[in-house]
Parts: sequence; structure tokens; C-alpha cells
Amino acid sequence: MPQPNDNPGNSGGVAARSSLGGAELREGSDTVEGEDHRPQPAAAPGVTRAPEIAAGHDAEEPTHPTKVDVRGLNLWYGETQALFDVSLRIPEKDVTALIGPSGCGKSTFLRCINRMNDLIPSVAIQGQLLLDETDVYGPDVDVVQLRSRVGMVFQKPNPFPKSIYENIAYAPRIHGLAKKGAEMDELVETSLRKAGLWKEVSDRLSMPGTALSGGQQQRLCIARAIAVNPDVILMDEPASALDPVATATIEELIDELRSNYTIIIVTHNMQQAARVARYTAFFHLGEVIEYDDTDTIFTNPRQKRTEDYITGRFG
Amino acid sequence: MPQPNDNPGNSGGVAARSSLGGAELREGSDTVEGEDHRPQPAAAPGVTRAPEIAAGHDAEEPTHPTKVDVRGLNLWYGETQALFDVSLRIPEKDVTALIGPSGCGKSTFLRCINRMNDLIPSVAIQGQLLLDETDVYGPDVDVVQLRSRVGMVFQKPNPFPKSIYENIAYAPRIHGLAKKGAEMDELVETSLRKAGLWKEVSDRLSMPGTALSGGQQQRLCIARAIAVNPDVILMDEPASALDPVATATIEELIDELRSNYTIIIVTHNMQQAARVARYTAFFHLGEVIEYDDTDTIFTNPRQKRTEDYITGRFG
Amino acid sequence: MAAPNLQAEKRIRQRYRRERRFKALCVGAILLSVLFLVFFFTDIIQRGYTAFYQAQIQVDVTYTERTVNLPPAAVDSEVRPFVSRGWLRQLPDHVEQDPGLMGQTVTRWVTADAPVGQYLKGKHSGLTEEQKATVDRLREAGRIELAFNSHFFTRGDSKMAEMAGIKSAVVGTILTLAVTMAVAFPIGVMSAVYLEEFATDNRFTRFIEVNINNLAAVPSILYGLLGLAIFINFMGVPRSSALAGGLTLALMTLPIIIITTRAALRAVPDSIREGAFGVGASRLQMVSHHVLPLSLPGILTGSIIGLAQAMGETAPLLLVGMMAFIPAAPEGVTDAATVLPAQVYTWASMPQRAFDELTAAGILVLLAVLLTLNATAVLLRKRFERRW
Amino acid sequence: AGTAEARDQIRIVGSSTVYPFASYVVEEFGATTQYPTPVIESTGSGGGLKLFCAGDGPDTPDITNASRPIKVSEYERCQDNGVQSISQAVIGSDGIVLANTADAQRFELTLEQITRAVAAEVPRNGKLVENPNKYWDDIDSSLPHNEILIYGPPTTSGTRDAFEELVMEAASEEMGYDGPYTKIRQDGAYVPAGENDNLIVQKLTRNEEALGIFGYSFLDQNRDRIQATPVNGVEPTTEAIAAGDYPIARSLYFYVKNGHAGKVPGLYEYVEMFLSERMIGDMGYLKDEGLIPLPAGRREEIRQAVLNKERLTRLEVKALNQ
Amino acid sequence: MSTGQVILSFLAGLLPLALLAYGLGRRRALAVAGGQDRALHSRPGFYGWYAVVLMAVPAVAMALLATLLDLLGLIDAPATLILAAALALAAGGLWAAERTIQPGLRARNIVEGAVRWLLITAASVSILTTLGILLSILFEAMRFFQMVSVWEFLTGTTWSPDTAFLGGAGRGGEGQAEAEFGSVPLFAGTFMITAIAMAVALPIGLLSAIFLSEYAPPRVRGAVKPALEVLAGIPTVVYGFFAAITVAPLVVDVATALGLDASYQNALTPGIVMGIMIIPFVSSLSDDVISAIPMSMREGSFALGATPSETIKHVLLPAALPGVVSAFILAISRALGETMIVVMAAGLRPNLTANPLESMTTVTVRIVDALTGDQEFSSPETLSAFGLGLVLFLVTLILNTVSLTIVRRFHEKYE
Ligand SMILES: Nc1ncnc2c1ncn2[C@@H]1O[C@H](COP(=O)(O)OP(=O)(O)OP(=O)(O)O)[C@@H](O)[C@H]1O
Ligand SMILES: Nc1ncnc2c1ncn2[C@@H]1O[C@H](COP(=O)(O)OP(=O)(O)OP(=O)(O)O)[C@@H](O)[C@H]1O
Ligand SMILES: [Mg+2]
Ligand SMILES: [Mg+2]
Ligand SMILES: O=P([O-])([O-])[O-]
Repeated sequence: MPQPNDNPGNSGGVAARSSLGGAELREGSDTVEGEDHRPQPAAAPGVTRAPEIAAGHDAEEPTHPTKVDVRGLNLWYGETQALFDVSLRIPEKDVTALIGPSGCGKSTFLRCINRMNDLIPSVAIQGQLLLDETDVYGPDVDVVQLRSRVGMVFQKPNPFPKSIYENIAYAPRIHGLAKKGAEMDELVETSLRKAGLWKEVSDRLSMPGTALSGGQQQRLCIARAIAVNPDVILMDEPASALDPVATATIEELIDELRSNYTIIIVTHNMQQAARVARYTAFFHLGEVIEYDDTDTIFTNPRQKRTEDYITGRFG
Repeated sequence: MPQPNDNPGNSGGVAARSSLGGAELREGSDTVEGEDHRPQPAAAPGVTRAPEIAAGHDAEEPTHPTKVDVRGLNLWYGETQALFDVSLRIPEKDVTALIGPSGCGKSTFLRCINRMNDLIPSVAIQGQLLLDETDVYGPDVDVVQLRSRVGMVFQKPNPFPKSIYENIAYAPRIHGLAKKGAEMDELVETSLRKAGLWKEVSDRLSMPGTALSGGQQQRLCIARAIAVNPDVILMDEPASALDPVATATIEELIDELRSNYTIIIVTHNMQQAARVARYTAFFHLGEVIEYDDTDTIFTNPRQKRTEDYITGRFG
Repeated sequence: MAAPNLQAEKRIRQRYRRERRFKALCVGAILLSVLFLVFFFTDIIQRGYTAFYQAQIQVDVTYTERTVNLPPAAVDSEVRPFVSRGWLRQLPDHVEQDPGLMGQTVTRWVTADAPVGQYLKGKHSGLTEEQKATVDRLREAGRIELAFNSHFFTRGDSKMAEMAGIKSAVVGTILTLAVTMAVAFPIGVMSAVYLEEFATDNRFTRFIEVNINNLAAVPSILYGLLGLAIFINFMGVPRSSALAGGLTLALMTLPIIIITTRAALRAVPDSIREGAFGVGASRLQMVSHHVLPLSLPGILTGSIIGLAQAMGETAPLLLVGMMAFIPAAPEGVTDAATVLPAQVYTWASMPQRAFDELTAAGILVLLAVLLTLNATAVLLRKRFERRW
Repeated sequence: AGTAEARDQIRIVGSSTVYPFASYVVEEFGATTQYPTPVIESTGSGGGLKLFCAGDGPDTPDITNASRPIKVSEYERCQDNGVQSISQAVIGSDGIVLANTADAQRFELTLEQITRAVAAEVPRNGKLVENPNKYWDDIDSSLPHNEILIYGPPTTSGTRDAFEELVMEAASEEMGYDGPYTKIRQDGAYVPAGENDNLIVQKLTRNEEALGIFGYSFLDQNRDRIQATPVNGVEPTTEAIAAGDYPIARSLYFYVKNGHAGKVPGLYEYVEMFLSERMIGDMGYLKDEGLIPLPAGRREEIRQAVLNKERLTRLEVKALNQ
Repeated sequence: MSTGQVILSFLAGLLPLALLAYGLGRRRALAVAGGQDRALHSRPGFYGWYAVVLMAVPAVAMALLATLLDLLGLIDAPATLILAAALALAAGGLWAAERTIQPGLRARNIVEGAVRWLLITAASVSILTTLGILLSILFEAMRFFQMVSVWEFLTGTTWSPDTAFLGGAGRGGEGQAEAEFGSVPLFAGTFMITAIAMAVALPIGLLSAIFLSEYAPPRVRGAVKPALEVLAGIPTVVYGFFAAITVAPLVVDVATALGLDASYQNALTPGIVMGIMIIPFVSSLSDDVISAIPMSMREGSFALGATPSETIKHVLLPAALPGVVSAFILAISRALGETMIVVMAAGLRPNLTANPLESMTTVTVRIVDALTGDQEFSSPETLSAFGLGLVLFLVTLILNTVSLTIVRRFHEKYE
């Protein structure tokens, strides 16, 4: 079982990313106050309608600078609009949960951040989505590089049908992050350790990744995402296909990763959101209804719809 | 919103079932006491291990005689066992919910009742499952007749790609329950009325059933099941693919149907179970952990695992 | 359970009767096909198996200056009519290869004339009564016998049934199919990859799709016209060559390969693609590192089936001149060549009766190859079948 | 373009009738000389002449076989495309036989009777009427009461052309048609049966009433199953055909490009072998294959002419087609 | 130099150049990045490929263009000249690549773009093929339609080319009847044989598919499916041989026993044999369609107490109908175009009749016959092959379009 503080961190020989997001910013970042984790008000360009939630509400303890800054994002699948004017500021190095009833656009929003929606031809997007102040949809952005900075873990574990080793080594290799041999071995080990999987698989790295149990597969996918040392990890209901025990492991793992990565997690399970996330955004019919500290959302929501959802009145 | 007492009941002109299960037994059926809706203790044949919950606990108000009586049911998919020694007594003409985390065997159990598992070749079953005191797996039982007495509604609405009318008329026709023409028209109308769909579709019965909205489709499937006038209706997460409004409609409908049918519903959504079911069984890893009045299960569970699940500690 | 009334009972019995009848009908349909297969194979085997044996005759061969110039003189006049002319014709070559033979008389088993074999196999031979008596006598004396027909596998076409074999047709088939695959496989796979993995759903893509479906339905004979006009007349590819035939068949096989490859690509779940994209693979990397390797068994299966179909194709080859008389196996793709089905077709129209069984034997070989290809495809499919 | 290279292999195309004989020679040539086996392809006389006359380059055939003489139009195409000098070789003749199954009664027919059986129209009372004959005894009461059913070559076949010319045209002169008449009935009494004569033989053995029309070699190989019909009282035997007594026989030809001599190794060696006594002589191998030899003198004449590369002239072509 | 040699030398020159380009490009990229490959936009290998692309694309394009122009007779350049020019261009491209490699150069994007174009080119081959088929038929067909009016060709009920031949032979006389090219009997024969084939293939194929997808246990399915596929793999020549020698007499015997008069070249024989050949085509396509119907449809029906056959007849088949119909139409176009079976087993007699026991001929037989026959090539009879081919092509085109439309229109109805 992973030990919450048994965190190998960045100690491995991973080729450190050169220029992106300062890892040292964690401490002493109390500069931005109060507004940090709140949705962006109407001022943002391209936004025509301010969410009701824009009115201030003081969170208890602002911590990190903004990592992902979304301003007035609209998204259409062909003719039907799936996201309406979404504005959010997601802080660095912490866990933010997206909750909401089925079909409310959580996954859609998540996939905007690493531009996975580019793969769906009918998608049209309007608005701004800044990652470290650079617009992800800007003309100069190279999607491939973007995705190596923003890892993703999917609802159904999807390890490649290759060996465990190859699953991890694949991405570092195509990005040229480690040389074949010892360097790569080390990177694989570090990533598996971070994902809390090393102990279970260290003696059978050449076994196909698909032969692992569901929970192990999901952790393998997390290790795979970690291996390229991303800044942000997106997780789309990472535990919904898992049994309770595996779910608990994943939740523990998320807890360990929170100090090094900006994690955005979609979940159907409100208890899970309450357990793992520091901030929670409630989506409904493509809109962000409320975005606040998780505690506030669950104990003292300001919106009626949030409360109805939380208390199981619908969904 | 569901109105508990707004119950149109059996007013339509449905071809009445001739000899099956006494509809009059509802009143004056207090003969069997206390034990009715409780899991069956170890005495049943073929049962080797009594569930922990066998120890008595007095329900407040026993109402109906047992409709489905399950005794020590074990089920295997090939080598892996999916149900362990399940024993339950499900009362007539009321709603019983099955809850539990994903993969715990709810659907598997449900599909035992109308022998839908027969369709999966690897399934092996042991134990007894009595419907009106006849063993469903007995040598003389005709599956086709059994299934016309036990209707089923699935997670994803699955109307046939035919007209609305044909969707309803299909089963009565193959069972010879109504003659072509006026008699069938009437049966179709009654079934649609009972499913609360008549008003919405009465003017377009020849439209394909697949062209309806998700919630309407699900009600169409319920109407389809009702049309053969079954005793029992099994519902496997009937609202999980629906939006909140459609879900509410389905819940209202279930509430209306409860006085005429024995309804067994699987749901992931505990609030839903709380809203619609009189009795609730909690499944975990293929076992029935606890089975009791819904109120008791949700407010005062006797088992630690039940409580953990209810309070969102896992799942 | 409560007893259902009589009418319901009757009804249910009737329903079950219908059920049995319908199922029997389905089983019957399958049995019919299988029965036909059995009938077909029995028939062809019965017609063809005798071709794997041929008559041999033991003669004294005299190697002299005179017999080298006039080979029939090398054997005794009594047996002369029974010795294959095709064999006698090789006499000078024997001497050339082994000059020591000159002046010697050697007793050896040689290939007999086809009618002798026909007679020994109990078929119409055209031999006179007198000749039949001689053959009978020689057979009693152990000087004529039926032996394995190695010529059938080691020699090319011949006008003399006893010397005719399938070797040049087999080599021609291999060369032709090699060209076909070399052209159709890469182009087909690339087209499929484009349509499945790269193309967006626009008018151009749809046009290509319609086109491909169409090509799969175009009568093969029209491909022959195409091959004749484009490859031979326009591009100057030599007539009758494996190149011309292979290119023609390649265009014909292309839609099959594209369609099956697309199916194989589609069978790879999107979760793999998302996984690859998710770790920052480019589209090309996603396809070449993940999707293609995973779909390879499916692609190969489809290609083998396409290959098998191409192999059985005759009509278009008729038009590009591959219905030719090829005694010597071609050595390159531009040499004149024929293919197995064409060989079968030409043998079927030969006047000599001995070619009847050769035709059937040729068919047997063709079927054996096809079965092998099919079996390979099935095994491949089984072995790599993946349930996602 | 002109990218085709010089060949070391002779290329032969042409008639399907000549193909069995020519391929026999080709095989012998390949087996007993130092030259590679020529490539021979059965394209039909017309197709062969088309390829042959397409040009003089090395990518065109050196020889084309034909079961009929070259036509003026074809000759002109040759000239236009630079194939100036071609020689014509007659290799022998082919009997066209009528036969029925050996199990049935044997027919004996005259050219006129055959014509009455196959013509689309027959003269009656000075007018042409649609052929009413259904049974042979409708034509002549001495013939059996058998349904008229004749399997014969299709319109695309040179054999059919020869049949029409040698039987119908020959007979129609005196029968009361206005001129030469060659139209064959299409009501099912005459069944065009494709190029595969084996299949015709097969069909004859199954259908006692049917007659078949095909090349002499197929008769030779199937004497156990079918019997020939004497025409005008003459049996189709090698001797009778060679002597010109049997009326339905035609000459077989090949044409060679004189310009290719010396460019394609072995070309004239092949021609010489084909025209040698060993092949087309009275005791030649091709006789066994069903070719009817020409008279010895004529053979010698042709041999001389072809080996001396005597050019075929337009006048000669015209005369041939009269 | 021969074509082959030119191609060989071209490849021989290009391959080592490509190797060289890859090596140089890679090295150059590492050099400009100062050995720090993380400083590069793309992985070093992509710069290698970038150089290959820049080197090969212009050279190959030029060579192809020049060859095409040469073949069309628009220019007359010796092959060696084209070769030399192409290789020079390749060297130029290589030089340009060397010059442009910078750390910021998006080599991966460029290479991927090039690959994309390569794939598009490959996909376009199918369009070229269609174009090629059309072109190779069209010109000769037009010559034919100059001699025979399209209307007469399409509506005439007599196909009697006899005298066309005589015209070519110079023996066409005044008294001769006109040659007639009415294709109706040919198409009637084609459709008759196709109809018989489909009458055999559809029920057997469909019922087999139902058995395989709904009744057969996996083991039986695993054995029977490939066995059925063997039927589709048997060469058509072999079927033709079998039809002519074995089936035809059988049909005649049966017909005679029934007191019917059958020709040995009856349309029934090739129809039946062709039908057998097409069974697996119908069955495997139908099997796919039926198997694609979601399990939920079956469950829905079974849960209502339907028997398997009721489920199949009332739920599955109606749902599968569009797919089955389109499979059927595709099978029809196969039967229409089938050649060798009819060449060997059907007659050559153009015969407009509804009696399948009579002999009749088909379009494809006429095409083969005309093109391999002894006619003079420019005679209308030979050219009629192209007219027939054109019509046949159009018919399959229409059938296929119909089938695609059906599939598109009714696709995913139960989704
Ligand atoms: N590829 C697509 N094309 C068209 N519409 C889509 C597509 N993907 C999602 N949608 C629609 O967009 C809306 C939002 O979907 P999304 O998947 O983001 O919801 P979600 O909140 O993730 O739901 P769930 O909890 O069920 O995963 C839904 O109405 C959905 O039907
Ligand atoms: N057809 C099958 N073959 C083999 N195993 C099966 C099959 N169907 C279900 N199972 C297994 O049986 C167990 C119980 O499955 P079941 O579908 O009954 O769970 P459930 O409680 O309905 O879950 P969910 O809430 O996800 O629907 C699971 O472990 C599942 O993987
Ligand atoms: Mg989602
Ligand atoms: Mg379930
Ligand atoms: O091929 P033909 O001999 O009939 O011209």
C-alpha cells in the first residue's frame, strides 16, 4: 500500500524539463489573493455572459498561482453547444475536481485543456484557454508539445498492448527525454515508483501491461503520463471502472502527486471529489454553476442547483 | 416531481391475466410475519453458508406475501464466481432496490430471475430461485413463458427499430394475447397509458420508437414490458442513461406501477433507491450484505460495510 | 406455476414447432453449402488424382552417332511407339552432358507415351488392339509400369501430355502475385491509413470511398481492358509478362486490401489512439507505433484473402496475354509467363484425352494452394484475434 | 516512347486453330535448339494480325498465325505502320468436321442439306422464308427423325467464317438464294458453343440427337465417343482432306516479318523447322496432332518462297480474299 | 536503356542519396543544436527525414512528370536525360535541406505533412484506376457507337453480328442482311443468370449467416465459417469447368426426368454454380450485419418471452435489412461481372427468353469472345466489347451507388 509520505518525488534521474513552469514556486506564492481559484468574471475577451457565480466569495486560504486560466470558453459539437461561456482559474500544484450530472460537459471541458477535442472534426471552440499564460489554442502552439506538458488519464485504463516497460518508455523515447539503456531504466523505475506500482511489477516489467488488474492498469497509465514529467495531469473519472479497493489506491496516489503536479479530475462520485480535491467546480448543462473550495461546495453551496445536486435531488 | 398517491392504477382495459398470482391477496395477507422480506437463513437446501445478516431484525410493517424467494444462489461465469450464496425474499407488489458498488453482481442477480443469464453460455447456477413457489430453474419450466411473466427493462433504452405501435404489439402478438385490430389497438393504448407515454405519442404511433428521446424510449420499453401483463418487472439501472428530468418521470412511473407489479430495481444512485424503493438489498462482491427496509438501510444500517458504502466511504 | 389454459398450451407448442423448423432450415442451408464442397472436391479429386501417376517403360537405349541424329532409332522398334517423343528428343542432351555414353547401350526406365498411361489407367487411349496386346505383354514382363509423375511438378507446359507440368505456371503465378502484392499492399495500406486515420470527412474523402467501393464491384474483365490499354499499349509493359498481369491484378486487388485494412484499423479501439495522443505522440507516431502494429494481423489476413482471389482470377489475364504456351519457367517479371488458372483453362481445351486428367490435377494443385492460403488467414486471425 | 529493348525470344501471336500446331513446333524448337523457347499466345487470327501489324519495332510480334488469309485492310494497316515486307506461309489444312455421338445412328449429309439445316432463311417457291425445318426429315425424308441441334463455332470464330464460306456459300449458289447466303439461324437449332471444342465433344456424348462442328484434331482424339459425318459422300480422313475431296477444309497460315530476320535470333530457324518435312510432311509430327499436310510439291514451293523472304504483295492479298 | 533499367538506375541513385540525406540531416540538426538535442524542435531523426523529403520529392515528381509527358508524346526526352536531371534535382534538394535546418525548424510537422501527401497520393490511385477503366473503354466504345446507334444498341432485341464479319472479310454482299447489334438479349441473359444465382445465394447465404451468428456454438462457427469462405476462393475457371462438365449434364438429366427439355448450355447451370460461389459473399456480409446488431435488441426480445426464431424474424432481420439489401446488391454486381463460369458453361447464343433451361449468353461472355476471337480488330463486333463493357460498368456503378445510399441512409438506425 502506498504510504502518503513515501514520496520519491523528483529524485530520479529524469531529464528535467528546461523552461516550463517553475517547480520552486510552490512555497512563497501568496501573492495573488482571494481571486485565484475563482471563475473569471465577465471582463475576459470573448465572454459575453458572466456566470452568476462571478460575484465574490472569499475562499479561506489562497495558495498557488493560476496554472490554467480559462476565459469565456464556448464549445460546439457541430450544431449543438456543449460548453457555455466557461471561465475558471485552476491553481497550480493542487487537485481540482469537476463534478456534475452525466452529459454536463465535464469530459468535454477537460479535453479542451490538452486539445484532445482537436481529434473530433465537428468541434468548434471559442474563447481563451491559457496554460502558463500562453493560449493553448494560439497559432504557434504545437499540440504534440502541449500534450507532453499536459498528461491525461482516461476513464477506462488504456495501457498500450506492450510490455509494462514499453508502456512507460514509449513517451520519453519519442520525446527524446532519456537515452536507451540505464537512463531509460531509471526513468521507468522512477515513474512506476511515483505511481506506486513499482513494488508490484518490478520483477515482471516485460509482462504485457494489459495483463495487469484494472487498478494496476490505471496506475500504469498514470505512471505513463508522469514519465514525460508533465506540469498538469488531467484525469477523467480515473476510478469509475475500478473496484473499491483499487479506487482507494488511486485516491491515495492522487494525494501523493498533488504536491508536484496540477491535477484536474472529473468524477461522478461526490464522495470522491470531497476526499481528493481542494477545489471543486460544479458543471450543469455545459455551464459552470459554482466553483469554490471543495468544503464550501459540499457544505455550504451558494447555488440552489449545486445544493440540489449534492443532496441527490437529481443526477 | 413524483406524487406518491397520484396512482391511476389498473383502470385501463388490459386483457386480464387469467390464473396467475392472486391480485386479491393484497389485503389480508398478514399471515407471514417478520420474516417476509428478510434474507433466507441457512436452512434452505443447497446453501452451505448463511449470510451474516440472517440473524433476525424486525421490520416495522410486513405487507405482502413473498413473490420471489431466492435460496442459496451461487453463480459462476466460467471459473469465476459472481454470486455467493444469495438468499432473499422479495415481496409481491412493491419496489425492491438492489444497490452496491460496480461489479458486485446486482445485474447478474437480476438476470437470474428471468433466466436471461441462459444466453451466456459460460454461466453455471446452483441453488433455488422460486417464483410463486415454482423453481424458475426447475426442469419443467418453459423459459419463454417465464419471461412473459417476468418483464425486464434495461439500462440503456433498447426499443426495437420499429414503429412505436409495433414495439408494444410485438410481444402480445407472439404470445397471442390480443387479436389484430381493435383489440390490439386497445392493448397498445392501455400499455402506453400505464407507462405515461400515451399523451406524448398518441398521434404518431407509426413513428419509429428509436426517434423518441431517451426518457421516452425508456418509458416505451416499460410499456412494452407491461403489455404482456407480467407479474414482476425487473429494471436494471433504468434511469442511469437519462437526464435528471427524464429520471424524475421514470421514478414517478415506478411509483405508479408499484401497486400492480412486483418491481425489482437495480440502481447506482442511492438517492434514487431511497426515493423509490420500499426495501433495499445491499450487494458487495457477490454477496448480499444487508437486506431490509429502505429506511433502515439508509438511516440505521447494521453492517459496517453498508454504512461505509452509504456514506461514500467507497464506491 | 399456475397451469396455463389449453389454448395457450397449444399455442406454445406451435411456437416451438416453428422454432425447430426455422432452425432446421438454417442448418439445412449450411449443410447444403458444405455438401456442395464435399461433392465438388470428391469430383475433382476423382478426375484428377490419376494424373499423379504416369507410365514408364524400360528400354535399351543405344547411344551412337546415328541415334543422336535420329533419336527414335535409339530404341527397339517394338517399344518405339510407346516411348515418349518428348523423352527421345532429349537424347542428344544426354550425350552432351555425359559424352561417355557414346557407343553404349544402356537399359533404363523412360517416360512412356501418354496413350500407354491412359490405357494402363483404363481410359480411352487410341491404341490399336495390337498395341494394347504388346503393352499388356510388356507389363506382364515388368517392363511397363505406373510410377509417380514427377514431370507434373518439375516441367512446364508441353504439347505432350506425359511431358506436361505445372512448374512454369507455378513460377509465373508466384511472380505475378509478387508484383501484385508489391504494388497493391503498400498502396492499399497507405490508402486505408489515410482514409481511416488522417482524412477528415470531406467531399474528397467521400469521393474516394465511393470510388473504392465501386472498384470492388467492377467486373474483373474490365480490369483486363484497363491493363491492356494502360499498361501494355500506353506504358509499353511487355505483353504476357508477369509484370503486366501483376499490375492488372494489383489494381483489382487494391479495393479488397483497402476495405479489409480499414476494417482492421477500425477494430483498434480509440482508447489506444487517445492513450498515444495523450502522451504527446504525433499522428504519424500514433499510427506507426500503435495502430498499424496492432492491426497488422487483420491487414495480413485481408491481404492474403485478396491474394487468394487474385490468384484465382483468369478473365483479366486473358486480355493481357497470359493465356500463353510457356514450357520454360519465366526468370523475371518481364518474361512471358502464364498462371495456374490460365494453364488449367488451356489444358481444358486440348484435344488429347490425357489432358483431361491433367486439367483436373492442375485444379487440385490450385485448390491446395488456395486452401493453404485460406488456412493461413484463418490461423492468423485466430492467433492474433484480440478482444478489446 | 520506344523504350522496349531488343529481344532474344521470338514472339508469336494469332489463330487459336493454328495454336496447337505452332506451339508444338515452339516446344520442339525450344527443346532441340540453342534458342530460347519462343513465346506463343493464342489471340485469334484477328487479334494476332492487329498486334502483328501494329508496327515493326521489337515490341511487336515476329509471326502471327492465321486460320484465314490476311485481309486487305489488315495488309494496308501493316504497310501504314511500317511493316513493309511480310511473307505468308501455308502450313497445311484443317478439316472442319461434323460429328455426332458414336452411340447413335450415323449421319450422312450433303452441303445443301447442311445449309438447309443451319441457314436463317431458306428459299421456298422463289422466296426466302424463315427456316421452317425442325427435324432432319423435314429436309429430306431419308434423314432420321431427329431434332436439328448443331453445336458450332460462334460468330467471333474463324472456323465459323470458314464453315459459312465452304458450306453455305458453296451450296447456296445452286439452291435458289439470290447470291451467296451465309446467315445462320438463331432460333436455337444452331447453338454457338464457344472456343472449347472439348466441351462440344462432351455435349455430343450426352445428347444423341446433336451434331457438332469442330476441328479435325478433336475428331481424331475422340473416336471412341463420336463419329464423323460424311459430307457429299466423303469421309473426313486425312487423305480425303489432303486430296481436296472432302469439301469443308481450309488452309492454315502464318505470316512472318522479314524485317525481323537477323534482329531476333533464331527467327528463320524456327520458320524452317515449322516448314520442315519433319513437322508438316506426310509423316510429320503435326499430322499426329491433326494437321492435314499439303501436297509435297506445294510444301516445297512455300518453303522456298518463305525462306527466300518473298514479299507478299497487295495483289496477292486481294486474290486470296476473292 | 529500357524502362526497367531506367527505373532501376533511378532507384539505385535515389536510395543511397536518401540514406545520405538522412544521415546528413540528422547530423546537421545535432550540429546546429550544439549536441543538445532537447534544444531542437523535433527529434533529430525528423531532421534526417526532412532532408530525405526535400531531396526526393522534387526529383521523383520531376521524373514522373517527364515520363508522363514522354509517354503522351508531348516531349521526346531520352530516359537518361530525365534520369540525370532528376538526380541533379535531388542533389539540389539535399543542399537546400542542409541550408535550412535550424533548431527552430519544425521538421516533424513538415515530415508529417509530406507523409500525409504521400498517403493522399496512394488514396488517389483508386480514382486514377476508375479513370483508367473509363478511358480504356470509352474511346473504343465511341468508335463502336459511331457505327451502331446507341439507341439501337440499347433497345434492339436481335444480336446478330454475322454479317459484320463478312464486311470485314470483304465478302459483304448486297444481298446480305444488315448486322444487328441489339444488346437486349445479352443483358436479358445476364440478368437471368444473375437472378438464378441470387435465387440460390440469397436464401442459402442469409440462412447460413443466421445460423452462424445466432445458433451456432462458437466451435461450429469457427469450423464452418472458413469452410464457407473456401467456396469464394475457388477460382472461377474451376467453377466453370465443374459447371460445364459435371453440373450441366446433371441439370439436363433432372430436367429430362421431369419431362422438360433442357439445353446443355442452359442458363440454370451457370446460375446455380455462380450462386454457390456467391453464398459466402452474401453470408459473410449478412453475418457482419446481423452480428453488428447490439445485444440489447436480442435481450429486449428474449425478455419479452420471444423464441430465438421469433427474435430473428421480427427483430433482427428487419433491423439488418438495409445491410442485407446492400450486401445483396453488391452480390448482384459480382454476379453481373462474373466471366469465366459463363464463358465455360453458358452458351454463346443471344437468346431472348424467359426459360432458364434454354441456352443464352451474357455480356461478359460476349466481351471475352469478341476480344479473343478472330475478328478483325476494327470490326464492329470486336468493338462491341467496349460498348458492352461501358454499359456494364455503368450498371455496376449505379448498383453500387444505390447500395451505398441504402447503407448511408439507414446506417445506425438502432444506435
Ligand atoms: N463526440 C461528440 N460529438 C457530439 N456530441 C458529443 C460528443 N461528445 C460528447 N458530446 C455531447 O456533449 C455533451 C457533454 O458531454 P461530456 O462527455 O463532456 O459529458 P460528461 O459531463 O463528461 O458526462 P459523463 O459524466 O457521462 O462522462 C453531452 O451532451 C454529449 O452528448
Ligand atoms: N458475461 C460475463 N462473463 C464473465 N463475467 C461477467 C459477465 N458479466 C458480468 N461478469 C462479472 O460478474 C461480476 C458481476 O457483474 P455485474 O454486471 O452483475 O455487476 P453489477 O453489480 O451489475 O455492476 P454495474 O453496477 O457495473 O452494472 C463482475 O465482476 C463482472 O465482471
Ligand atoms: Mg465524461
Ligand atoms: Mg449492472
Ligand atoms: O483462332 P482462329 O483459328 O479461329 O482464327
